[in-house]
Amino acid sequence: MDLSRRDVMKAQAAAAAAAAANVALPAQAQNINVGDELRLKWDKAPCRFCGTGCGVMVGVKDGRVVATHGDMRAEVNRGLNCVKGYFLSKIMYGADRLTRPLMRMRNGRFDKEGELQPVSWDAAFDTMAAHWKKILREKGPEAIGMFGSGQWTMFEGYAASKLMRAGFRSNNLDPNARHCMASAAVTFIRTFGSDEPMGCYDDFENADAFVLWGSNMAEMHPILWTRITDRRLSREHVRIHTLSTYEHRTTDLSDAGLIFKPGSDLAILNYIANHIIRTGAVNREFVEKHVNFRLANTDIGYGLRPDHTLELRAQHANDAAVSHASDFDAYARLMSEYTLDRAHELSGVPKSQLEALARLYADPKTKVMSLWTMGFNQHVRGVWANHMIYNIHLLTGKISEPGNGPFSLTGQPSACGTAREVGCFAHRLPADMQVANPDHRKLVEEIWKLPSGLLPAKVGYHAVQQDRMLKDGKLNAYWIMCNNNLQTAPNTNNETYPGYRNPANLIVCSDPYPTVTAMAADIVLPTAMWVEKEGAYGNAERRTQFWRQLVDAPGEARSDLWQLMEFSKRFTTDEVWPAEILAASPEYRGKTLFDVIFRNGQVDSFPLSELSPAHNNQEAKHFGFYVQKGIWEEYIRCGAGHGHDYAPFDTYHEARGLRWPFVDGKETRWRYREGHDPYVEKGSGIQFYGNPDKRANLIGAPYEPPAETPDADYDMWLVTGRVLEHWHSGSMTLRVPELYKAFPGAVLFMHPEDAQRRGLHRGQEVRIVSRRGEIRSRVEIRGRNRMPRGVVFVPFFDASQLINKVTLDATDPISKQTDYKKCAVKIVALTTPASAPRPTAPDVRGAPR
Amino acid sequence: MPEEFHISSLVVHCRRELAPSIAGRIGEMPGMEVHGGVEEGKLIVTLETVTESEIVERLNVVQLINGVLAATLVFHQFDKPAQPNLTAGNA
Amino acid sequence: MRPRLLITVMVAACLGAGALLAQDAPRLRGPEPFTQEQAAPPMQRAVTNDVRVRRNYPDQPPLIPHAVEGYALDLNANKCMSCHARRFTEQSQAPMISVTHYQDREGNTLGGLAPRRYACMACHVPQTEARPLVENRFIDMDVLTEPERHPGGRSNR
Amino acid sequence: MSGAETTPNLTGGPDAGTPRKPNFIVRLWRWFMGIPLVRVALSPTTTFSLAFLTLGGFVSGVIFWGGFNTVLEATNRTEFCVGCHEMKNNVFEELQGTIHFANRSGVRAGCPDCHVPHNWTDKIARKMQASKEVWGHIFGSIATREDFLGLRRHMAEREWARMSANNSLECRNCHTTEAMDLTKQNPRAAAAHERFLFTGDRTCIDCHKGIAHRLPDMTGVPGWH
Repeated sequence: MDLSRRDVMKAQAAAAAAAAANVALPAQAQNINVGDELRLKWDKAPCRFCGTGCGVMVGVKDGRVVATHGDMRAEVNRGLNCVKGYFLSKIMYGADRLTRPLMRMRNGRFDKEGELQPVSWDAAFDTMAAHWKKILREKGPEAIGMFGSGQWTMFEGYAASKLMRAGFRSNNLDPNARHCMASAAVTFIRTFGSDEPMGCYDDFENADAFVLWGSNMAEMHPILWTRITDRRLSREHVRIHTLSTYEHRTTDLSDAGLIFKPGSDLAILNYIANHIIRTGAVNREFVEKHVNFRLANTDIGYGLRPDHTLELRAQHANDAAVSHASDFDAYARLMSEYTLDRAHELSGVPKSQLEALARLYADPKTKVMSLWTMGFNQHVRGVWANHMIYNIHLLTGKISEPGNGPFSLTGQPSACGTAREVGCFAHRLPADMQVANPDHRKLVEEIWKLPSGLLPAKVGYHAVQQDRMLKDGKLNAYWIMCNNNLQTAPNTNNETYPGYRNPANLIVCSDPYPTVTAMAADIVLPTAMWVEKEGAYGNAERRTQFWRQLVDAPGEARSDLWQLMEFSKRFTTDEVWPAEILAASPEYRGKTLFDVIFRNGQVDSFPLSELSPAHNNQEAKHFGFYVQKGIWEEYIRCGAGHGHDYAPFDTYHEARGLRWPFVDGKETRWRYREGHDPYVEKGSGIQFYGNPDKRANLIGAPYEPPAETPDADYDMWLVTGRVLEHWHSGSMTLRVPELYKAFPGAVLFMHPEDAQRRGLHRGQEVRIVSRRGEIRSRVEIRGRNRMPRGVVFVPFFDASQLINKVTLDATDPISKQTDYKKCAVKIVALTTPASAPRPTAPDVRGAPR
Repeated sequence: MPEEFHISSLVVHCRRELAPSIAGRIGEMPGMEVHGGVEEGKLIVTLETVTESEIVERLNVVQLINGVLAATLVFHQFDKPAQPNLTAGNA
Repeated sequence: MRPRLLITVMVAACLGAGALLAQDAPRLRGPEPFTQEQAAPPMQRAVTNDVRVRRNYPDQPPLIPHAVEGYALDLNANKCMSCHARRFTEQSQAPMISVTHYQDREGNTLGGLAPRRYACMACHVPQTEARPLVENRFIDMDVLTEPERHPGGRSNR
Repeated sequence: MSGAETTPNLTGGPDAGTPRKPNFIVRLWRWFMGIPLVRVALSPTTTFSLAFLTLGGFVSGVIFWGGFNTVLEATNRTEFCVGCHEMKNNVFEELQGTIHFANRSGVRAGCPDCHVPHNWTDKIARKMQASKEVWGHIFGSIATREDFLGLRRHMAEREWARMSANNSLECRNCHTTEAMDLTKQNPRAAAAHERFLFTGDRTCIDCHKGIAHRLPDMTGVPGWH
């Protein structure tokens, strides 16, 4: 036995417990004489990956992260992490981290056709600024664009929004969250007038039944899944129903797995509404007091390019978002078409399963929590699907109370905090305000201390539109931050890549690693990640979590916040703002964008003395003021007093996250419910106060088919998505050896009979071909996903199998979110034997006997 | 079977006024050490045992001490003596 | 092709030589150019050697060194527990689930596996024989705390 | 029997599900009547000599025996088993994702390999038991997936008991203890085989449950948590 090894372990054990209990261990109280060199410095941080928002403890030694574990004090996860979270320690240390800016050069100067070569920050920024100015001069602000991220810290998203909208006067700012939860965000606003869920994770411990709509939580939200399985396995009466287009780890642990044909979830949702109406389960009192009935425009197209046949043919492609006031009877008539027979026919789900599910919702004594993520959101009728689940909860009044409610899960760590709350969408401002609303713009101009009329009113290009405009040459200066869109956008060969290489465009990509997107960009900026900077994320349950900078970024890598602020110094108001605005407000003349956006007397109002003495803060030390605190205190004024209140900056560095609205020192767990939400007036019970009449909008819509359906030529449904071990495009997780080796490459999951009918074997190389393009992959007929006949699944993390060359760029016409779950493909063997007869029916024979 | 050793740590929440005496009692148990937290009523305790089941047994014993509100296991690691460097986890 | 080679060389030069195997680059960064067709890498065999892998830090969940294909992990059965549950470890000689697994969300110690820990493979994953695409320069805390025991210093390659 | 039944696929739309096949007895009868020898044997006779009749009796005995065995063999094939939707949609669907269906060397175990004893008397006994399955099929005991799941534990227990009793005979038709090379097994498997299998302490099915189909609720099954 090695004594000192034992001592080290003991010291670690004691330190871990002390960190968990928040107890400082005085040196003299340590019985173990290990010396300072063995001690780790522990700090809290939220996990870098999904929208669950687990708390982790990060152990630092000599400026390196050497250990991480689940934070026992974090309410979300109470000490647990998923396998990705447990390996957070290693995500920053891939050997190919970018440490210097790279620029395409030829003969010593920038050339779009040149090779990526290391340059200085100044050279990179000068080239960018020259191009930005040229485009602004020649084409105006609408040719400037930025593609941001639900993984930006809230500070970064806020800085980007200010720089784009107030600095360059362009709303062409959209986050990758557009691909992720735009349908949920849009429908929250349409229904409740306020984005994000009314409930919270505490619902998990209070519900009697969980219904998962197209969500594979066991792999995609593993820690929330532990809270569901905990409830299911420790309470006899609890049930889980999971709807999906194939079987997976979540259906394995569900009481019922309802496998439906892609797109038919709409029919099932309406059948349930019909069942509730028909069996008299409507909560009349609730509906009369709190609900408005509306009907949506139908036949709304598929968000494709306007000259596409499907768009020309659609009646309401141009006014898809419009709905009309209606009443209960008209809604009930529409729903009455969705009988059990019709729902069964469209979905293929056994009637017994459909009825059992409908009864669950209809039973007033069963508290139901509905959960969904990409199954609903990445859907050409994603907004409708979101409406339909709210409709069911509103009809029965099962909403905004412990254990009862619809809950939209999110995929990115700050899709809620940054993309939605801070307002990084092409149509949004902070705190649910809209760029198209003059009152909202005016309020924001006042808070931001900007000249009146400066903020642009025109809604900018959304994500998919940005790619189309880059290709068409209408968007020419483009900055991609904190995402890998060339791997994750739809139909990339035809709609994304051409825009990046369009000679008229300058493409800049900020990333910690050389991703697919970075390698196709013209300028690549090395970026600090996760605990290399001070940050804030907002998770799916409205919980805002802060962390400190715990280590320094390698080489010249800098945070997105630093990059945005530093870049703003290169522009003066005279160069970018219209003359008439400057004439009306001459005091802004001659100032840089940095001066008017960041050194505006607010963002720069906290001195360095307020920094934590135990932590570095690269941005603060560089700019001379506590940037993050200044941004926070300015930002929270946007939502204060109208349902979006946050706590002061320093509070978040102490707490394990707090759920907004945060009023009178208390967080809010269930919004709109008297007794839980301070904004609800006494005696009213429930108020959906996001809307002026304080009622929720129940918007009825029919079933409409997907944009593309398998036919004789392309005979299989393609569904894309994630796997447990890798997060999104894999740029972090593929660089952790353990995670890489656990799931080293994408595979094509298919039914054994579909494989056999095509003469394919497990492991064989195949082409996955759609009308857009094709990739090569390998057949998997076993494993974690069990496909029904006619449906295949391919994850998108693998840069060597870019499945998004195959997917369709159809979007929900209202939310503009891409449908990555439904398109038609065919699967063919890479090598076809010359004369081998192809069996028409699968061969089921056993061994020759 | 080669002998293993297990090192674990607990946070023992206890009534503040009883914390010093509880810390004393725990400190007398074989293989257990109190590292701090007496003032806060949250004792930081490490535990060395030969088997895993012993950890559970000790935990149960601690939980039964008068004045202990909860004993929560935070950390657990085991090793074998004179273990050679096995395959490194990181490539 | 000249540009491809050049890019590879230059990128390698500026990112740290030898960090990335050139032939594996497309697997992290996509094909060059983007539109080029790429062969699908072969599927990898599972590691089934039963050799415990050292953890990177104490709180890392141990990796699974054996095959788990077809293991039941559903409402009916949990195959993992038929070897790793305390009462079966004597006959299976498998490591017992860590004692942390006996505690529920509230911190109570239970008589068996806590329900929240039922889905074993959310944290413990098996490995394949795939060779990492890129070196990871994470440094084990032991190297930092006991440098003299690790000749070669910090280059934990 | 109408002609429509022989071309069921023309009428069934894509959503109509699998077309209903004629039931087992009808199929068997049709097949039997389709054999030319059987048709000859059943045609009316004139007068024959005693010797011819004796010889004929012998010959027809051989033919009957051959026919019986042919029927037996015909019903002893995976194609036959999965002719019934109960088998195809439940147990066979699950078998397809396992190593007994597709593997390195391409040796496949079909239904009878594991579920029908190979020696004659046991086989006949199993076939007689199987008549109960035919009964169940005709009367629709397992019409839906839920019916199947409800009976899964019962059916699994019967198979476990049978294999326990015959010392996992069907496993051993392919996997014999004598032919095992421990160095080719991973250490964990080798140790377990050495300790439990070679000593006769356990038989295959004791540890290898649920290898070809998914498991029923394992509450109370020895060796399961």
